[in-house]
Amino acid sequence: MKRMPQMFQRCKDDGSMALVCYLTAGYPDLGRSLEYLLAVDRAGADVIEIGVPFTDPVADGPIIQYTSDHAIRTGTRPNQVFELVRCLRAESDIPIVLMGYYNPIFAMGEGTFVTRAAEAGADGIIVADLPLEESAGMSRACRIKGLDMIQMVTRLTPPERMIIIARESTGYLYLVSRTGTTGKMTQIKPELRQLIGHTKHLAGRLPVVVGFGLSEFMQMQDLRMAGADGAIVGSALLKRMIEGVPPDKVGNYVTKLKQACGSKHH
Amino acid sequence: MKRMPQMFQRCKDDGSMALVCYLTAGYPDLGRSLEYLLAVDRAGADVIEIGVPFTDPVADGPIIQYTSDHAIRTGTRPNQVFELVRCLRAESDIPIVLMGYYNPIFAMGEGTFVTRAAEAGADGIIVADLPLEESAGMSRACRIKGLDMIQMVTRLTPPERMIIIARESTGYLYLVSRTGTTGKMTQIKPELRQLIGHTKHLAGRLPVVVGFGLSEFMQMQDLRMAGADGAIVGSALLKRMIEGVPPDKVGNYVTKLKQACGSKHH
Amino acid sequence: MSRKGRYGEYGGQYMPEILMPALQQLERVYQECKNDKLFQEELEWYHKHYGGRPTPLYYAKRLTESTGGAKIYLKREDLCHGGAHKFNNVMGQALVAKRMGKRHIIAETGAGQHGTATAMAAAVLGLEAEIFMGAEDVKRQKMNVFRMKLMGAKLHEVTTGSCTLKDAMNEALREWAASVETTYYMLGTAGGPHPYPEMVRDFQCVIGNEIRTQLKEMEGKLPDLLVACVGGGSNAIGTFYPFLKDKGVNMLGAEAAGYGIHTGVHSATLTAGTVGVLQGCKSYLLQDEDGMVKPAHSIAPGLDYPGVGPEHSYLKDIKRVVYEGITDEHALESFVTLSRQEGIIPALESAHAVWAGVNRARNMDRDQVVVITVSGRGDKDLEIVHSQGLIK
Amino acid sequence: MSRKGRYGEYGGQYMPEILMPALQQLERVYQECKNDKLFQEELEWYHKHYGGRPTPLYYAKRLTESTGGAKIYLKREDLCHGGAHKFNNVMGQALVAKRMGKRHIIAETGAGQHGTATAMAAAVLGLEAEIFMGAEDVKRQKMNVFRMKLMGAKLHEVTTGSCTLKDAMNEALREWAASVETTYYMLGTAGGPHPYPEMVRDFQCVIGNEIRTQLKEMEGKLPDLLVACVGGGSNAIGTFYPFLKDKGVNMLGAEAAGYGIHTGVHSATLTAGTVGVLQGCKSYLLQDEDGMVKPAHSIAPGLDYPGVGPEHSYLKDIKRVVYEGITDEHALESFVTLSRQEGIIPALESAHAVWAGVNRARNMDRDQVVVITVSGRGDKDLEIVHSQGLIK
Ligand SMILES: Cc1ncc(COP(=O)(O)O)c(C=O)c1O
Ligand SMILES: Cc1ncc(COP(=O)(O)O)c(C=O)c1O
Repeated sequence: MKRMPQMFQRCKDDGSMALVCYLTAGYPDLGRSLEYLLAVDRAGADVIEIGVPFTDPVADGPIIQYTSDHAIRTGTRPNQVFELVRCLRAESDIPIVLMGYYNPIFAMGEGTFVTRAAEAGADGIIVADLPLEESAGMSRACRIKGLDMIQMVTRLTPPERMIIIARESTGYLYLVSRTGTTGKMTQIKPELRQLIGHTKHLAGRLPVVVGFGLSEFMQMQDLRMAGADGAIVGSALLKRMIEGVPPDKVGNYVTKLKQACGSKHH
Repeated sequence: MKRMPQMFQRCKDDGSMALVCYLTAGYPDLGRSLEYLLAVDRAGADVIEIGVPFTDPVADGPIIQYTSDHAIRTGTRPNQVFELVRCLRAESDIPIVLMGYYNPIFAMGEGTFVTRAAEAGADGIIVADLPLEESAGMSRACRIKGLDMIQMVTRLTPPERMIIIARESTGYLYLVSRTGTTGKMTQIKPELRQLIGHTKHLAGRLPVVVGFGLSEFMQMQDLRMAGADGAIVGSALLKRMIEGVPPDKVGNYVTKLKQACGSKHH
Repeated sequence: MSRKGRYGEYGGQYMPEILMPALQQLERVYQECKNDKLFQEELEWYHKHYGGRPTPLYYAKRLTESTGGAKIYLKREDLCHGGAHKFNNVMGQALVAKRMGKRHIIAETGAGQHGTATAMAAAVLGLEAEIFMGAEDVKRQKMNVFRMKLMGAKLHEVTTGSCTLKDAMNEALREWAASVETTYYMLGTAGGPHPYPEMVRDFQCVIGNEIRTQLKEMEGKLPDLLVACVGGGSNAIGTFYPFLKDKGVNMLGAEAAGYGIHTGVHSATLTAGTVGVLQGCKSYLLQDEDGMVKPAHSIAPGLDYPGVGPEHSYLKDIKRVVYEGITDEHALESFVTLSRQEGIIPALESAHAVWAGVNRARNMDRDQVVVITVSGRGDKDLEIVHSQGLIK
Repeated sequence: MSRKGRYGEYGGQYMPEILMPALQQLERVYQECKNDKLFQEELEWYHKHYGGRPTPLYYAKRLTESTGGAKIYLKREDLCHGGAHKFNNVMGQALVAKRMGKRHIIAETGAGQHGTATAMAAAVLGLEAEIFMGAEDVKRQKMNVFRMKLMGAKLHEVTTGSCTLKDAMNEALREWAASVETTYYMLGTAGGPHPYPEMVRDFQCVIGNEIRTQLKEMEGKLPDLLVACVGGGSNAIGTFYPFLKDKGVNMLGAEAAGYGIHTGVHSATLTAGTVGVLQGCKSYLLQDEDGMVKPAHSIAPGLDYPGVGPEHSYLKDIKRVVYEGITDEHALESFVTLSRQEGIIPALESAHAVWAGVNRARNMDRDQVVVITVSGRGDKDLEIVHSQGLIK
């Protein structure tokens, strides 16, 4: 069995929710980026999403934009990201998902990009600006190489569309938990609880992972209660990195988050 | 006989050309203005033109504009000008001509202005912005009070118009010697010599006085040779006053100019 | 008009003799132009293809609704090429100059509006323009100076007197006197000596003529009230003149009351001035009892002039037009209101008319129509309004 | 168009899922508007009465004579209300927003042109506008910021990234994602995700449609060459589109070659770019081999963008339109030439088209006709040109 379903199965067995940690590749530089990734992995993350920096990340908030710009300036391009994946893969068996924008993929060629990602040891790909209508090519390339092509849905996605997207998505379904973009916090409100239930229902057996704006421990518990299969934390980690918090301390924070996800080990 | 024709007769007898001196009333102030007028009179001027300051002297050059603005600021209004005339008249029998713009006259009323000018002892009036077409009222008022209403002609005035203007003008005919306005020097060119001859011819018995931009002694002699009955000097005197040249020195300059006009006394 | 170049007692040709032949020549040539179909066609061609005429007559729905009275229409002279009604005048006069064979045009300018318009008209006809501008104004109006130079005009910086408009005008008249045979003097408003008031009025009448046609089409009737701002009076006379004979059409000229008439700091010539003679014509003007001309003030550079065109003096005396002073403050208020409610930033000059017009419209019936001439656009005034600190 | 929202391989809807329902709604409503006579009539009303349309097609006699070749006509979008063709787009979109019941409009702006146009359209329809503008641009473009505020728009100063256009656009898209149900996103050019390129093109086609009618009247024929500048490409597509099927009509798009294509400092997307995906659509763009978008440069603020509308990429590939890079230096030269010879100060953007058009006209026959679209007026660019020190 592949790493992704295994991981979800393990969490299920645990009675916990998967913790998905997002870090921008190459921030603050390639070497330290790897240190942070390893620390997050060791601290208990269940999935690692590695952000592929792009000059114009329209779907991301200021924190991810800042780290992306920084990483680009210090030379992080897709090939460097693959190298990072390779290094992480050498140390760990955690599911690795690349998250980025379409233009660098298009520039390299969808096939080449997916092949290299797979060879480096990635398990899946998310493309923030590639909605259903534009993702046929990437889906096919991923299928050929055995990578998950993870799609997104939001509270504005109509039910019929959500069913189709869930059918197209593999690995998990990425549920954007608020109307805005990444990086801003939000309270878990009754509507979100309903949204998760509704999405779970339409997604069938595909795990539903909730993202955008999460950082509070309380939120994790609420999400688990609402039935989410996973929660994504990104800006909250990057914010600490920007503030200079070292890898082990970021790891501690991840451990606590994972505990809030209901890990048996807490 | 009146002062003006007497003066021209005297010059004729002398074999000289009349020297008309223009000073702005009230420059640098009312008291000193009188001192300069008396000095110029004593130095040999044949006619004194007293400029009535106006805020918008469109027909005058920068020097006269400067002295007018200054005089207005120090309180020189038409009534003060009349007072100045009265003081000068008390000391001298020289023909006095008021030269100004129409608006202050209009403000006082043409009749009142002319009456007061006459009472103060003036002999004539020139209004720089009152062409033939607009001067009927002033002409009438002057005629009633026995003042000369002196009109202007220029090298652009067509012959028929010049004949009419000369007929309307009394005292003398003011020939603008160049196309521009007062205050700039010019060489006496052959065309000016022709213009003077032409004007003399059309003016009949009325004396022709040439003005605007004169200051060189050579010019005076040339004008006399060309047949002019008089020459007007204004900006050249005011320029010296602005430079701080005292009344007696300005007087010396006037004396030299009069000599250049061909006075027997040189 | 009682006699040539007169409007009642107003008007005339109070100019130095040296300029009289030029004025008479201009009068003659202009009369020819007026009656020459080819001239009129050429002017119309430039109106349509170069100037953007006809300018729209715009029903200002939101302004009307927020006012709650008569329907308010705006005559959009702000859409003329160059940004103001000045276009109508300079284009007409430049064609007259060309016909006279005078390739050198001079003009005075204060804030630079008439100067840039003159430079533009000279450029398109291939004439030379020389703009007289006071050194103080040159300093204050850098961008307008640049605009003129860009369009090939020569700048003549005037350093006499107060180094502002009045001195620039004196200097320009001197220059005209010095080169009158080859030079055309382009006057900027319906003032000065005959034939300028008549000629400029005729060239501006395109405003009123268009209003008549356009309103007929839209409302099927004549306006109940016409409103325009009055500096020298050219856009106002152009708006009013074609309707003078229409008894039912009321007219309102908005002058600049500056800080308020009672303060004495204003440009409300007709409302608060007395009759006199300035720069070529008899008319109302701001002067003291000795006939000395008083400085004018308005927040609108184009209204900041102590005189006014003679025909307005006549229309005031015969009560055909009512003139009203609008303060700087009210003009600013309308500047903001029109920008906000209609997305039209009016010239500060025009904002005077807007205030006056809206104020009247408020007390009129809903089936009545007020037409306000927006003489120009306000881009030129942004710095002035900005410095007032109204908008943070 | 091979499939919905596609021009050959170009176009598409490369947007986050969160915005897809809004784009689909927009697409639906826009199709309704397109076929709704009442909508089209209302738009036409605003064109005519508010915007000053039709804008003139002006035969530039002096420019033609000094060039010595084809007859040069200028399409005068500089006379539109607001001073540029932007009017056509914002007015159309604002009416669409109103129809959708969205009273809150957001827009990004760089130098402030699209921001002020948006503020204007919002003002006249009584909608709220919120303009996203980089903090650096806010500092550089004080007067445009003031203009927007004056017309009641809210300024959203963006302090992320380089604090310029790109960051403003990112932030505006974020804001749109956060409030998409109540907010209308007003895109400034014929780019971005479907249906924007199609919708903006349709709104700008009034330019080409008017050229067709006007030239027919004046010359009795179609133009031999159409020329327009290409930033995002809206004024150019509006000029070209109505003639695409007319074989004899050649078309030339003038891009910004900045310091020169060889220097790499330019915005010549079509001439020197490669295919990629940026801000919603597939098109040519300036990028490195890793797909990172490169900064653009042009002396013309409105051309300073690394992408271009997708339809132009298609028209380039099928060779229906030729695209050419014009340097800053040549644009400046035409800026001065047109000002001097015709009294028309063009926008720096438009000056690119003027240079390209005049250059072609020189080698064409005297009975041929070149139409150059003057997309806007140059008053906004005076400071930039002034700082170049060309005119003393
Ligand atoms: C926009 C605008 N409106 C009005 C005026 C006032 O002139 P007039 O009263 O001659 O129309 C000016 C003068 O510069 C102006 O620029
Ligand atoms: C006057 C002017 N022309 C052209 C452009 C370029 O835009 P587009 O290529 O979409 O017409 C702009 C953009 O701001 C502009 O302001």
